[in-house]
Amino acid sequence: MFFDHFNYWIVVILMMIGLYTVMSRSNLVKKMIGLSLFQISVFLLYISMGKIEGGTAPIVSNAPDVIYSNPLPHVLILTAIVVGVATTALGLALIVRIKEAFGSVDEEEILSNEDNL
Amino acid sequence: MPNSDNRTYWLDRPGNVNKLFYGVVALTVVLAIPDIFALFNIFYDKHPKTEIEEIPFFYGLYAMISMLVLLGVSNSVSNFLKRDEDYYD
Amino acid sequence: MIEGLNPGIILILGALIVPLTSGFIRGILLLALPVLGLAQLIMLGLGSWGQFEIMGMQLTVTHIDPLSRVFGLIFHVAAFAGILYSLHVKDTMQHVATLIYAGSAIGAVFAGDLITLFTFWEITAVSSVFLIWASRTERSFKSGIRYLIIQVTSGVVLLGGIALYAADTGSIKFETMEFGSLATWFFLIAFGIKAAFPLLHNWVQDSYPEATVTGSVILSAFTTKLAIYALARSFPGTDLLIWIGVVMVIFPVVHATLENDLRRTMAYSLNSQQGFMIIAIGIGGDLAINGVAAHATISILYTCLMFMVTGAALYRTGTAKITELGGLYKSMPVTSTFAILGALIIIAAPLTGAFATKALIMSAALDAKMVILWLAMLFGAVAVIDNVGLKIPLFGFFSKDNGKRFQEAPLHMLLAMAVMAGFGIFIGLSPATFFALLPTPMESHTYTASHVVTQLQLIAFAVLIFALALRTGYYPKMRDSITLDFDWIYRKAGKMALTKTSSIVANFWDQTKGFGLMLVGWAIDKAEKSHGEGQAMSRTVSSGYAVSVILILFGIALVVIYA
Amino acid sequence: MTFFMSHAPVLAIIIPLMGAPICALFRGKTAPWLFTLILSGIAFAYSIDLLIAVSANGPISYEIGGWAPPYGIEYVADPLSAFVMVIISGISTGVLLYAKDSIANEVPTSRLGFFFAAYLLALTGMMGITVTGDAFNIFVFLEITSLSSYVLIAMGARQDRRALTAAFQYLIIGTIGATFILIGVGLLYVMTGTLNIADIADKFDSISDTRPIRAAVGFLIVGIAIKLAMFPFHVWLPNAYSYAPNIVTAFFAGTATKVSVYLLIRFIYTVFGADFSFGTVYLTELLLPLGVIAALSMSVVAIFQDNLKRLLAFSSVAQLGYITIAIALATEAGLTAGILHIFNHAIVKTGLFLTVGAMFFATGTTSIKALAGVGQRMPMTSFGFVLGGLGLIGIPLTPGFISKWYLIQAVLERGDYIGYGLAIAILLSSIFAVIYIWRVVEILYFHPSPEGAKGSEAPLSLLIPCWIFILGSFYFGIETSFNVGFAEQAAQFLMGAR
Repeated sequence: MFFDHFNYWIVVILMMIGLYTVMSRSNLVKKMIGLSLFQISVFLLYISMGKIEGGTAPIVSNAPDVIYSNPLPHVLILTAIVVGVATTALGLALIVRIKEAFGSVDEEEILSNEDNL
Repeated sequence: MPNSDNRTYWLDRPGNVNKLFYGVVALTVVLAIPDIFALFNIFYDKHPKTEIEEIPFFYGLYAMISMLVLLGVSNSVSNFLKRDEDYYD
Repeated sequence: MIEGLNPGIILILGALIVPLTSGFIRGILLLALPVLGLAQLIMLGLGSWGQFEIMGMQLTVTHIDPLSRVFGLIFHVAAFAGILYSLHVKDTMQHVATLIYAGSAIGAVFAGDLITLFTFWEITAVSSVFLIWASRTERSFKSGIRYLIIQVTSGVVLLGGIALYAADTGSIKFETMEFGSLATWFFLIAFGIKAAFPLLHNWVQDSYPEATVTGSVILSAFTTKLAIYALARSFPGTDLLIWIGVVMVIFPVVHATLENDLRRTMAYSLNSQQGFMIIAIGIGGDLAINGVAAHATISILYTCLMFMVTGAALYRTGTAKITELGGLYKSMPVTSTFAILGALIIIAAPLTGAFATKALIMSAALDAKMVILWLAMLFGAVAVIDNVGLKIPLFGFFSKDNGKRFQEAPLHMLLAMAVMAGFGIFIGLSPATFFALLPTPMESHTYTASHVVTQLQLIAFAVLIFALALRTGYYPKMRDSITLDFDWIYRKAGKMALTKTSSIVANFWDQTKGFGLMLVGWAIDKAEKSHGEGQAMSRTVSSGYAVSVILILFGIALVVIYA
Repeated sequence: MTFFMSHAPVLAIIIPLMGAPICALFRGKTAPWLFTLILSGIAFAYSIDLLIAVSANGPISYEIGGWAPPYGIEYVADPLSAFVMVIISGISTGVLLYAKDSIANEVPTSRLGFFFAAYLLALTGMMGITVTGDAFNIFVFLEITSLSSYVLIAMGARQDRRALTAAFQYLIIGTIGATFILIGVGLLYVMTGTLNIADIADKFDSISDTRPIRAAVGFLIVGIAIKLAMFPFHVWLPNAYSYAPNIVTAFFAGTATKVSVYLLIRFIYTVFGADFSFGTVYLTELLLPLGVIAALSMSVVAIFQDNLKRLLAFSSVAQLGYITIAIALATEAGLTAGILHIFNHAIVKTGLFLTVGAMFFATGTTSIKALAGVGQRMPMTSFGFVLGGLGLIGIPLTPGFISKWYLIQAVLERGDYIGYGLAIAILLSSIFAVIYIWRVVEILYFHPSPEGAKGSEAPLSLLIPCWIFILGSFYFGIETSFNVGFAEQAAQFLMGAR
């Protein structure tokens, strides 16, 4: 059971690690890392779906009866990866600005700071 | 023109308020006369719509009773209901 | 004139121009608008206009039939006189509010469907509150808030009724309805609030005296009579209304007797007079509905007139309390004359309008063989002789001189009084002319010997007792105080220690109310603790916390979806 | 002209998309703004053309690059998406009319080019979400919108540094939401082998009873609910709206959450189908309580707010509660009410935020206490706010009344106690709305201005667009054939689709 679908289990585990990091860490940089992990787990999910057992890379060849893996999810996930990179970059840029404005990258500290505004 | 008016008004003269009162009494007596006529069915016809109107002086009596009830009730509840002007504030 | 334009809209639109004018021009504009409206009303004649469909419902913006025409006519007269009376006011807000208020009341009268009615209904509520706030005192502000809450509640209930009624019948026509369904109960409560049904009445006595001098004149003319119209239109012949009306006639008179403030006395008396009309609506039938329309007209005339004279006294002396007024007839002879005229109308003396109109309602009751009812109304008629007919002129204007002298009321106020008094007496002199306007044509025998004699008897004997009570000191002493009323329940409950005379019922009431207040207080407290600034529901939470909430909800969603 | 017309669905998206990088090159105060306004106006014109065409001839399908669906990406303009496109581009254009002075006051001139580039991208994304017929494309456009909106919100940092944390928090939560949607789309793809929405919908019934589909439904609903700021997923919204520049708030209040509502309707009614959504997986039972709690609880929160923008933001969450209720009713009447409220709330709330923006422009604050006496100092703006507030409460002659009327009719149509309960909850929430609007009005009008208070009437360049929205809202509250007509058409189309 586990080993049959171990790729999906890895997706789930990675996702949990990512979400847990977002939830539990108050350091904004760590939060961003958690978020990236969460997104990456979804990339893996897509890539896993495209794989067909025994299938080769989807490159046109002249050999008959070749089984190809489905290339579409892989293409899709390229887009998602770009989005993920953009999100991470934007998030990190915001963290830099937050550090400048609040003097901290710790969310708890910033929130207690805000209350005193 | 506050406080500059020293004219004496008719009502201010002593006795005139009494005259007014006796005028009212006289008026009531005059207005009772038609009912007396009506008792003997002369000169004036009441054409009542209900039996109760056939009682002599019904309207006068009822007015008096009503007023007495109203004033009596008012007097009796007055102490209970009256409060200072700023009671609610 | 635009074909079929609801006359009320002329006033409302005109109100929007008022802020752009000033001085003399403004005066002309203000007076011209009701005249224009009246001209529009007369030119339209009877019929329906402005029908269009919206959201699948048939609206009729203007619907004039004989019943609505009577109310529309008197509303225009009252608007004209009220504006004339308030010409000296420099406050733009009051003028605008007056016009919008009067216009929306007129608009509501000519509403052919419930949605239009509701719209104007709410505009009257919102615009009229500004007449109360215009006093610009702390008291009037609070009173205005209470007024607004009650009036808006009436509108909300009306809307609820409309929604149910539309769902029940598929119609939103404003017409005679069979009383009984849940929707009609909603309507009854909504109309009842504005008509000042017993226990729903306190907003009248609470707010009218807090309004400005001119504001109370204008307020007295429209809101309650609009409700009378709405009831007469929708529920004629509903027995329940008879009993509500009886309580309404009798209940306020004691308060009116005890009250020290002239304007509040008027407010109570107005309430009692409303009762006559409610009874007549309950009786139903052509004669009674004629009586409602006729008496509402006269009632507007004399109520406005009395608010005008008491207002003039207030305007000149700064007080409307009996204990502080004295010998006013010496300073303000003309106003005092109008006070007497108004009193004569209100006590239904022969040759005045009320003599003709009250008789319609009384004989409708007798025709229906309701003797007890008739006696109750007769009691109300005697009470009004005491409360308004005698108390206001005598105590307000002819009381013992306290040496203070003031100016006579301004000319435009006197003219306004003359308009009201003139109509009131004209109708009394020539009732047939007026009766021709009523919903159903009828023969009138106003001046029969017996009617004149009995009415005079009623008045004279009441005066006699009044005079005797004064001489013997039996008449309740006027004190600088207020009289508790049912609003005590919602303005004071829980704070007052119960006297030993108060019964277990009152005790129970108090506890229930106290519990209710505690519950409300608790709810507000809880709401503030949980929803207030910086509390759980509105706090800026950390994103980690937010994500946990999301995941928990996701879990719940999955459970639901897999269920 | 035929070229432009026949490519209308894609041109409405491409024009602002292509304009964005160009806009980033512009400098100065006027150029980027004018450029953005023109592009947004063009998109608006195309949307109206589309709506007219769709309403006359039925849905329009457009194949990107000539690749036929289901392999190519298809853009579909049906009554619902065309209607929402008109709302989005219309609000955007209206807000831009107002934007010039307002934004110059809040964002450094050197950044204006970038600001408007991000604005155009946000517009592109939202228009794209509505018009695309491809499930994965939705995700892409969603992220375009989201990323640009994080940037736009963070632009408020010069006024209040908390804009940064608000943007960051929105980024975290928004990314999770978008990723949830991505997972849901992936699962749908696995089960159906297609990404075309119409195609998925066709094949949906045959595989609807499988576990991945149920998981997909869960991920999609929760993901959309996050972007929609449905209670209790709304935590990002109040801060984001409060600290963003005023025109951004006005723009998003009218559009961003509305696009998510569109997505919710699209997935529930078109992809899953009403039978599956409400019969098989009980979405009514899930969404209805959330909607009711939002309408009540968030209105109460709004009562206690000290910041006017925050108050309106919470009010938005409450109003979204109404829409949630309407959608969850699973009837045509409910759906009509929901779609109608998308339009009506958009125009009213944008108008309100614009008046608040004008107050901020003149006084430099949106704290309610500090705005005391503004009624005297800025009569036109304040009166606009009052009229907008009436619309929010739902006084007749305002659009708020129209949608509330439809909503109450729709809940009463249920005919059971839940229906009556919902009607009471809606009325109760309206009363709360009276209270929170009244609280503001009272302070604006009846409290004296603080000593040495700044501010006189806002300039006409701000006032006129405000009043366009306010008067427009009254227009649509009285002459309802446009909004009610198209909402009904869209609802009929969606209910008839399956």
